[in-house]
Amino acid sequence: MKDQRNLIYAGFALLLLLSPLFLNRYWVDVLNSVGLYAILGLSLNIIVGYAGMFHMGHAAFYAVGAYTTAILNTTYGVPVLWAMPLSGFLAGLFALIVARPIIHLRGDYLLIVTIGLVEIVRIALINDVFGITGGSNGIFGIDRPEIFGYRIRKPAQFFYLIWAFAAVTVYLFHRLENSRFGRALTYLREDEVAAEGSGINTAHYKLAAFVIGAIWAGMIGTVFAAKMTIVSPESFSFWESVVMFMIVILGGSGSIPGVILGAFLVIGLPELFRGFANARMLFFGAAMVFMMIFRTQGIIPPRPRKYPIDEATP
Amino acid sequence: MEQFFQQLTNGLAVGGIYALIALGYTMVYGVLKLINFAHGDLFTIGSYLGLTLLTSMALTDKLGPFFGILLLAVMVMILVGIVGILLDQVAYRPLRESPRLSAVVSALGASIFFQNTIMLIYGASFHVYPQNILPRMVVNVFGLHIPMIRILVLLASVVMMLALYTFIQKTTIGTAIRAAAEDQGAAKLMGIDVNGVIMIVFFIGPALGGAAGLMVGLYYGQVNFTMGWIYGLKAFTAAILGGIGNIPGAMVGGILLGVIEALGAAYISIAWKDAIAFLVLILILIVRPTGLLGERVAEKI
Amino acid sequence: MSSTILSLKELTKNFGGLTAVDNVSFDVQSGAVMGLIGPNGAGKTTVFNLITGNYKPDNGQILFDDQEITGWRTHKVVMLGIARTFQTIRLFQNLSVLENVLAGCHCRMRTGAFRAMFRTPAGKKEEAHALELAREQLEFVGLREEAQSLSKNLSYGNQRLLEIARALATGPKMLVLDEPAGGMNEQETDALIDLIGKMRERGHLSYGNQRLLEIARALATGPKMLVLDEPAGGMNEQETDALIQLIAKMRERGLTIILIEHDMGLVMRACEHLVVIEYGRKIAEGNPEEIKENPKVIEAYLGTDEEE
Amino acid sequence: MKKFIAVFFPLLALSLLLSPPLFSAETVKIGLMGPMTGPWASEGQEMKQVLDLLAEDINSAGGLNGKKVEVISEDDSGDPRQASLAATRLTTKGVVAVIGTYGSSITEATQNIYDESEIIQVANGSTAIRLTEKGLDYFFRTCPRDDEQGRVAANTIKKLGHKKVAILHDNTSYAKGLASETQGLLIEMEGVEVVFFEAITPGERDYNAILTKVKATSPDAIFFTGYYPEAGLLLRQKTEMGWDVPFMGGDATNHPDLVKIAGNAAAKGFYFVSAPLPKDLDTPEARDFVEKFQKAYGHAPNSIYAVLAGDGFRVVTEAIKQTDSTDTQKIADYLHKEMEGFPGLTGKISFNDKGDRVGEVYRVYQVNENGEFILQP
Repeated sequence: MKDQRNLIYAGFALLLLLSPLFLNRYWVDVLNSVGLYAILGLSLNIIVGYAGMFHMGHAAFYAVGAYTTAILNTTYGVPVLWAMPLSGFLAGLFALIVARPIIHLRGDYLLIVTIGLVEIVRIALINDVFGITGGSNGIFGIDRPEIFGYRIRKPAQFFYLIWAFAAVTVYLFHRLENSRFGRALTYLREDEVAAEGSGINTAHYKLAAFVIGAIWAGMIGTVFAAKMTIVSPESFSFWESVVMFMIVILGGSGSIPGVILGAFLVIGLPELFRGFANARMLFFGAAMVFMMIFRTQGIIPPRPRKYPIDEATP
Repeated sequence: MEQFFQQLTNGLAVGGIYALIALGYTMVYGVLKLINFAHGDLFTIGSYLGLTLLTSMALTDKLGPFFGILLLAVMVMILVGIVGILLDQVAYRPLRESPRLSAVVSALGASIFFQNTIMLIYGASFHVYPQNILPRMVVNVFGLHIPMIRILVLLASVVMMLALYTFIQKTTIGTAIRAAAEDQGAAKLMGIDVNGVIMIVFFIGPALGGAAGLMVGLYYGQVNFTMGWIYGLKAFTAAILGGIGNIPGAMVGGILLGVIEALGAAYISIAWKDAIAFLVLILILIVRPTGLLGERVAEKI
Repeated sequence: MSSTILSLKELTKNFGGLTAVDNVSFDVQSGAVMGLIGPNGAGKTTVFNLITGNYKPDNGQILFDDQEITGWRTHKVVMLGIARTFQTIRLFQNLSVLENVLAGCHCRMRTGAFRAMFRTPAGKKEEAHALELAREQLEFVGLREEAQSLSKNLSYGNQRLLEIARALATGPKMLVLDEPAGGMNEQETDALIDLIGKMRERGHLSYGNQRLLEIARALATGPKMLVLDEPAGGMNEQETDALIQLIAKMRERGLTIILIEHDMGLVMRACEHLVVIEYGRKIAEGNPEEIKENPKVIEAYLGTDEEE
Repeated sequence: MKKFIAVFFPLLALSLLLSPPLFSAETVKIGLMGPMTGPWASEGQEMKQVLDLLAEDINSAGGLNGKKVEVISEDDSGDPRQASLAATRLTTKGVVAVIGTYGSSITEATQNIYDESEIIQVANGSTAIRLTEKGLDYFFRTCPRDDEQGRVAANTIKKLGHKKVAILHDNTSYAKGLASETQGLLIEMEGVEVVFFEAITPGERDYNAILTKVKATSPDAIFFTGYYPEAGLLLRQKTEMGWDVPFMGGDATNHPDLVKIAGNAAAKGFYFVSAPLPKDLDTPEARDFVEKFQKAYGHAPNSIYAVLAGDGFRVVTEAIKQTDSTDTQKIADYLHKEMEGFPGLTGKISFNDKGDRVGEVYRVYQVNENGEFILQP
């Protein structure tokens, strides 16, 4: 069973890798969007999926990263990809500062506070906070990224940039999931009191989950800014956070392949439904409900962690 | 000072409507621990149904404004209540035993579905309630200008909230709802038909939301298919502010949110009004992590 | 000779108007097995929660290993060497037995997010060591065979099943169950409701084994002192015997043990020192023989117990 | 999983089935990018109605240079990311030109995509100045720029003799741009003072708190640069407060629903600046269009931006006709240099080198007691 799954994943990866060769520009660009949201979903998955915290404000961290890149590039002429570490860092720092006082809130109370967070960030961006965000115009004229003097502008070129980032993310997060750190988050999700009673510093891990998720969202903000060449508050609304949230839960909370599939469905389906014209979102909404009903745990729920076989077991 | 009181009445009118919608969130949450993100769209459905019934049946012409609107409200509430029950049966019931967030995503899907259904049926443009159904009087007290209709809206909200509160506290069904909210398992053992209770809750909550939709239509005159999203979010905020699952909390939270918004706009900044409201919410939750009237359950260890 | 490892000084805790723990002081000697007993609601569990940092005392001091730990966060208390089990079972229900034990290893490990992502040699070595340690603990309590099963598949008290089965065996048209959920927590009550509804399959491990697993997890933290809250609750006779042996074995490892228990047989057999509290106050202290004869205790607690 | 597949794949198949089939090469394809869903769906849907009507018109008269015109529309949902996908999709469909879209930041997210694919883009509701300051050769717009409208608005305020003006916008890119332009110009004028300048939150229902605050500054006119739904509510609630201060709006308030929302009584006397409505243009094209639209859809066109999209379509088809070519460079050149005073549905149309529409476009309208929009002399 396990080998079969891995075979499917490998085949899927290969198909994805080759897809720019036989898809047109539009579908490649759809895959780019899917890729961006897959990474966003994976970063949110650390907070929602592993640690089990109700967080519906991830777009706030994404926005910090995208705007950092936009400001660094347009005002200080920093090459786009060089801005990535700082974007990630600032998003992480922002998460550290804002999450600290609210981290002890439980369940739905945390949910509304994170919604409030993303709304406050959006309103701040619209109102041109500190005079650096360009208000509702946003910031425009961001450079395309350059790798070794090679300028990335076509969808197919972005495809490889985005999915390479996704691959690195999957690799690192898979390791994170199967480590002491990943386990600590799982214990936290299962039973906070028992986790604390087993010697796990729950407050620390909650905060760490937020910070790592935010760092990744911030870095992907860089890629988004470079791809769109404009960042504006519309792109970081509460609805964006909801989309990321749906990706995680629909695909399978806590499951890396699940989240990636979730991104394909949540981002891809509205594109597939373009044939329905004005009714496309109606079909999308109905599809969300039905998929959730049929796969109540998410489409690919996480599998238990594997440990080396115990030689004492017969 | 006069401006302060004027703003206070502005905030109360808005808050009354938030409170009415917040009740729907809080009732459903109380029993199912589910945030019904489609609740805002049920509110929109209420305002559209109200418009259709109002214009097609000409009730106010036949029965006069008071009884006409009363009958209209009853019809809208029943219809939206039925939609609520259907919503629960289709989108939530299969998810009772699943992780809580699965139902949240189903609710979001249902919200998208409702919103676009309304758009396809009624069209994307704004719809307008007929004017002058209600008397356009302005009451002048102590130098304040208060349109009569605002007093009526607030009054109607308060009456409905009190009726609900009495229903929940004094009747057998109300007791069953409270029991199911407290502990579903124990309620089952006591012979309470929990599924029946859930159906009642999914009737009353949406019915109140529908009534709020009708009131918004009558009061502000203008409805469109996306309005439920903003009202829904505000009402959810209000429900949390008061302590979700707590019925008086939803009322207090709604009114308070309306007042905070009005005063925030008046004395700090209009453009930052919503951010101020959220900031106040966050500060309140930092101090009182389960809302203003929410129970502070020390976890039993 | 034996030194004091834990010392409670004038500990007081209020919940609203209720004083759950009222000015309680006692010492625990290193290497001892001590029982904390008292009627229901006397405040035993609250004393434990104060020791382990789940609650902060309103007054008084807790010293462990000559260090003041009053008001410390639980994980720090655990780090320092006090591990606990819970009156209401709190396992990570959806994780495997092995992973439950690994939770206990957590505080003796150092791998953080960075080391995990880049899987450094040090991290790998530590992980292997932790797995070995976890398996050792499972071996110790006799659960090694169950390492891979999910902990939620461990069944609830066999006693209660038997009671219901016996009632069913009479072929009734109606079943009247008197307080079948007495002493059960929410999870157990939920399960019981399901059970009454379904009357069907049983799990693999008994309730007693769930208890043992919890103890294994606690042991994995490498504690100097173990705090057990009703370890024999819901256990059958054999399981209780096994527990007594286990307590003795743990003591041989140099552990100090405090336990809350209603099972007087177990308390008398396993403990060498007892503290009795009632209404939040300490009413007696001494060895089992002394306690048995203490009139206050008989009045408050044992008296009613022995009338059975 | 099986159940999921059972649901998912039929859906997929259905959606592919409903996708438009590939067209033959014997058509001229013109794209339309607009918000068909989301909060601005009514605008996008009417844009499509206008273009469908105009294309049918051309086709029934023998087509464009003997070829049929095909309108391919894509939904941008009023969201930059979805807009960029819609734009990329259009570039794969062999369109010569794209009309749209509504909203400056949405348009901006697609400008590079069209430019890199050498496709003409004619925006209809994107008034931000910067869009045409980038030197893009294929970008045009039929709507005037914010600075143009700001100038007309400021002059009108001055002419009406208002001394203390309150300016309200809704923090959208368009409304804020117009508000700042107007404010800048008013400050320079003598004897006019801007006593209030702030943003409301669009999409709400209750603006009493804002109006109460504005009233405290006792302005003698309010200029609101946002959209008609909010303008209608502001008018209505202002009247309910018993406050009869003169009220003026920008071209986003040019929509019949404004009067429906506000009510005739409250809307009476409301001024707005806008490109002229087709009904007010005494040209055969405009008369013809209004008549046909009325016949096809049962009402006059509601949105001025939909009509501007129609103008975008008409200038593109005119250029194709005149150059007898679908070469985008030739079309762009024609639009830049040769098109002069083309009779549009919103007045005469010419473009400058930047792709901006030139000439005096804006007019001043006032609402009369029957709720009709009356062109002011």
